[in-house]
Amino acid sequence: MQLDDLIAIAEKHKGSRKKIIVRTCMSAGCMSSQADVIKKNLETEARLQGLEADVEVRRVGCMGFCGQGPLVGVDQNGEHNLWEFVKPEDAPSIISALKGGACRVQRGDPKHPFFAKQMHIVRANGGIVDPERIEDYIAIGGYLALHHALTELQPAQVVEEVTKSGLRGRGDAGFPTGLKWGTVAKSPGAKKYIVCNGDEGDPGAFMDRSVLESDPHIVLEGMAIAAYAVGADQGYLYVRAEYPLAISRLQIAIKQAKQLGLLGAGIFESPFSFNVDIRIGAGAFVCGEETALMASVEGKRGTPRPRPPFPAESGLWGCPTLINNVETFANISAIINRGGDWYAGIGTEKSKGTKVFALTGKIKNNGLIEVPMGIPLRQIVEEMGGGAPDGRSIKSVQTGGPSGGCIPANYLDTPVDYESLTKLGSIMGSGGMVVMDDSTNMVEIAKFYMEFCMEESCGKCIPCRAGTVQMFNLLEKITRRQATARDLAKLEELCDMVKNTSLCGLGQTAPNPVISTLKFFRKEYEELLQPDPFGPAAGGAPLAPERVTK
Amino acid sequence: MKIRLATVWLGGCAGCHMSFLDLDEFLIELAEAVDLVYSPVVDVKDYPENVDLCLIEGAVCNEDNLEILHKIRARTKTLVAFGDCAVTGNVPAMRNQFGIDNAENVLQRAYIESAQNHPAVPKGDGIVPPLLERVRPVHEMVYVEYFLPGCPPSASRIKSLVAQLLSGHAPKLEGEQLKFG
Amino acid sequence: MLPKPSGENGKNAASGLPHSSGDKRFKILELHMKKHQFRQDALIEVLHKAQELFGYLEDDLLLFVATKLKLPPSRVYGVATFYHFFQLKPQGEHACVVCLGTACYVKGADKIIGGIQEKYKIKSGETTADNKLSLLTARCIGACGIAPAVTYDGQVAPKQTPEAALEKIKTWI
Amino acid sequence: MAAKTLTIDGKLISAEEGATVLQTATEAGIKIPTLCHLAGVYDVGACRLCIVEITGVAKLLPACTTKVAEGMEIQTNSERLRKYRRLILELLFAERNHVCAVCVSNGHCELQTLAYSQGMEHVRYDYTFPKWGVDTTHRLFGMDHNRCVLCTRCVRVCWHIEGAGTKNVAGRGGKSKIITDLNQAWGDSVSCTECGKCVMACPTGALFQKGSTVGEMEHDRDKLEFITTAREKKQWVAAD
Repeated sequence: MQLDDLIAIAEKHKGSRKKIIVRTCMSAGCMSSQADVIKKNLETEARLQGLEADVEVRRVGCMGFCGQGPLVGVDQNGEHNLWEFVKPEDAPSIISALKGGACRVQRGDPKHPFFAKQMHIVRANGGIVDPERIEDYIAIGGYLALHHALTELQPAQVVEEVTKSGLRGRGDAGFPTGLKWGTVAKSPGAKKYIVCNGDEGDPGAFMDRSVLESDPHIVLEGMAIAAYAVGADQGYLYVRAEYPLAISRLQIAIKQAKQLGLLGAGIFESPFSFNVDIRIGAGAFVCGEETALMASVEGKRGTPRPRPPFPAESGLWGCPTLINNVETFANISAIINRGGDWYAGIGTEKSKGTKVFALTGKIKNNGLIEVPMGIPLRQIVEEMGGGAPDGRSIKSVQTGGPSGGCIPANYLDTPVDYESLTKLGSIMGSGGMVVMDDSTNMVEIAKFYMEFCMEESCGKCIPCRAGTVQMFNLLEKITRRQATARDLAKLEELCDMVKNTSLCGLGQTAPNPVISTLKFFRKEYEELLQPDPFGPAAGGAPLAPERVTK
Repeated sequence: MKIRLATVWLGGCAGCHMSFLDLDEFLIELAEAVDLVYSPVVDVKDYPENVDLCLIEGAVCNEDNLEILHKIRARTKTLVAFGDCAVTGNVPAMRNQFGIDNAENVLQRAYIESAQNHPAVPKGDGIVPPLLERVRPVHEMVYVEYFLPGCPPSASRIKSLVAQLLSGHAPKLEGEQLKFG
Repeated sequence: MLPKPSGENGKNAASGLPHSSGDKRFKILELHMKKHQFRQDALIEVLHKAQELFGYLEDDLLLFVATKLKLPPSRVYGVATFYHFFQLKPQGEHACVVCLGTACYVKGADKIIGGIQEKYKIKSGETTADNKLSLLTARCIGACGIAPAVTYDGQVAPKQTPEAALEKIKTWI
Repeated sequence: MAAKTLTIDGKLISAEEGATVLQTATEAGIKIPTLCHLAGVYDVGACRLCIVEITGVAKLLPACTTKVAEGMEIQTNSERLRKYRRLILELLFAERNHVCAVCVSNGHCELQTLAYSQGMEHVRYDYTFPKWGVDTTHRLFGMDHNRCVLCTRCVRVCWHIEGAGTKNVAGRGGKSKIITDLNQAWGDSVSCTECGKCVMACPTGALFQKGSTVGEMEHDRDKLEFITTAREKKQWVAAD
């Protein structure tokens, strides 16, 4: 494979395109509503209506507007139509509308703020390319970035470009990606590894699933560029077992990339070799923590270990290892193609680029969005999301999953960037954004997250293992209206201890939902507290000295 | 005016009270400083009002225990959990494992499974007070000011704690003074 | 009572012979291990395959894997019980998995579970006495856009209600 | 080896490069509480009792796995650390059923000693009173899960000194449990060599020699360190 071959594939593929493209979303959400049947019916109908020569019914990944799914997009004469809530029996109507007729299906509005306010880098190809055909990806310029890196840039220049972009880890902590790459690149060692963290465990988050299902090659290309930059030749893509569709599409993508020589030995006829193996998680949230994930890749119990040493120095099998998450890798090809400076021009001073969010919960427009960093939260939930349904009002927005916090409605003008969210006691996290309306009981929400952390604690360190149990029990006591002010004090004391002493990020952040709801919704806790008839007596201990005779 | 002292015996083996009696000559000093207003060793039927200090031996096992404990808390300034059963639940709390939150299993175990003759759960008022679902240490039921663990706490440790309290200081158990089991 | 690892099956596995039961699935599992070059770090992959083939991971099966990958049985057991995806007990004929991710939770997934628990008298993680239905929960299946989601025998269904779930389960029983 | 100069609790100390904070403090006569640490096996930093404050580092770090660096300023016994340690111990006591009065290790128990050292005279968190069993199927030894603190010292000596791999942790979170082989009765284990190292390693009365009664079980830790040192330095290996 050389550049000419890549271009030839792209040209040939473009040349064979039909006039009208009917895109059927076949991501997990729409698939649950028979998107596969819809696609088959559309194909049959195109044939029956004699449009076979002009219409390509294409399987595509997530279009984002999951709450309105199943979705079908139509590209015809440079115009784009979107059909919502499509049923299998709607196929004849959609196909006949291609000939100018009316369509009985609900028409989506591509100019709706839900779409208009988005900016696509990571999801640039989602809903456009067929995730199971590498040619589709190549036709829109895929793997050119890898070629450019391999043939025209030194590894250090690749790191430099990523550093310049200001990209920060999209998984959790927001660590500068370029800095991490540079550390791995400089770490001595003949063998190095790349790990892509696709263990998207936050409840209420499905950004990575969507990227992997919709555009697997953008992740593989990002990983390959990273491998070149740091000097690795083996990669592992760790995906949750709960995402079977993502796994099967990745398997297809890896196979196709290998067949074309875009993965494997001597990529683009350079000395650079890179292989990727998939590792399937097995239901352990803690494996999103990088040292736990590495233990799991090694086939062990996914328990974290203290850092330092950091994976960049001593990771998989003791070798320097670069771990980034799916979304981080998905940004790389764009950065290489368009330059770090271009990327750094998007977003805020400290938070560059875009971020994908899963906007869910009590909100009119559910789905996946990609927005520039720094966009006010209000624009996301009110303009794009359309606010709370059923005439209710928004009470709080939860970001960062079980590690994050609940941002109250009066802070909706906060810009969405790493620092601002942290300042509010929440975190950017991987991108889950769950909207709660005024009917939500915040103590119950805190308890929900604490139960999650308790069940997902690996059990290695005591503060997290035993502390989450006690915090959950105290929250139970509070919600059952059996707790006193002394119990609440104990809860707060435990939050502080578990946060500061736990071994890994899971434990260190497990108290966050309690801390943040206590900060903004303390009244809801206090309303549940009971008087303390058996508390300390007035004038109690120690015995008052004036009563002492001796 | 003397300190009004009480001692009570909830679910425990009376070993802590035996240890208390081992205070020997300190008991005489103590008698000068306190009025013993309620105790298993004095004949007072009802727990009096306005008690200054109460040493509570034993865990909270049944409704009778809980009833008097609530009364004690309401009528006493300073409570001391006296001995491991009061502080941790100790041996009495081991019955919790026969059936967590299920006192029936305990009665089965005690009066049926372990019985050699005439297995039957005793019935009738006041014979077996209704058991609590779980045995609990005292401080899980009412607020407790001070703790003196030990099974039993030795006389010297009891003396140290009581002496500190009588001199108006918050007792502090350090080194040898602090011991479980 | 758990079987001893010194049992007949264990010995056969150790000697490199196929599993004594003659069950072809052991052969398939062994081929899968071979594909991974019997690498110890492939343990989780191998357990996935074993569960896919046998439905759950019984002791005999775990022991077979341990011997073939040359791992101490305690290691295999430790890994199999760490990850919630692995089942060590047989499941019912049908599985109803209610997603308990945040989005599903705020949209009433707890009420779906409550409805099923009440009707069939089983708690989450349990199977009905007639072995027809297992009720399970998942920690977010990533279908938040269509919350609340329930997976019926592997098929994800969107925007569920307690009534819809009971209706679906009725067709199984 | 290059020497590093640092201060621990204000005391100026010189340490070898590569040494841990715990080693360095111990050598300087500064006692840091530990539980999962055991001389002779690698450290896991799990119990969090040995956490220390290091100036300029936001997070508290475990002394057992943190390496010394030039100019480090370490606090091992601040009020905050003492409070956290006491809380951790309270959590441990509330987690399982630790009944000192009837325990074989009463008086020789590291957990008990730690509680005394941190002034824990009662546990403020509600006891959970879980139901755990006792395995007395082994000919020589017993395992009482009620007294287990999941420090994994037994697992580590079994894997890394004895090399048998008999013991491991199964399950996760609060449901974690030390198992033998495939979670079978210890007496049925074929991999157990009956070496007794796990019993020597146990900080509490969870692992004990059969026949010991209350307060009789004393664990001999020195032997473990003795064996590993001998192995590492190959002291008794014949030349040929």
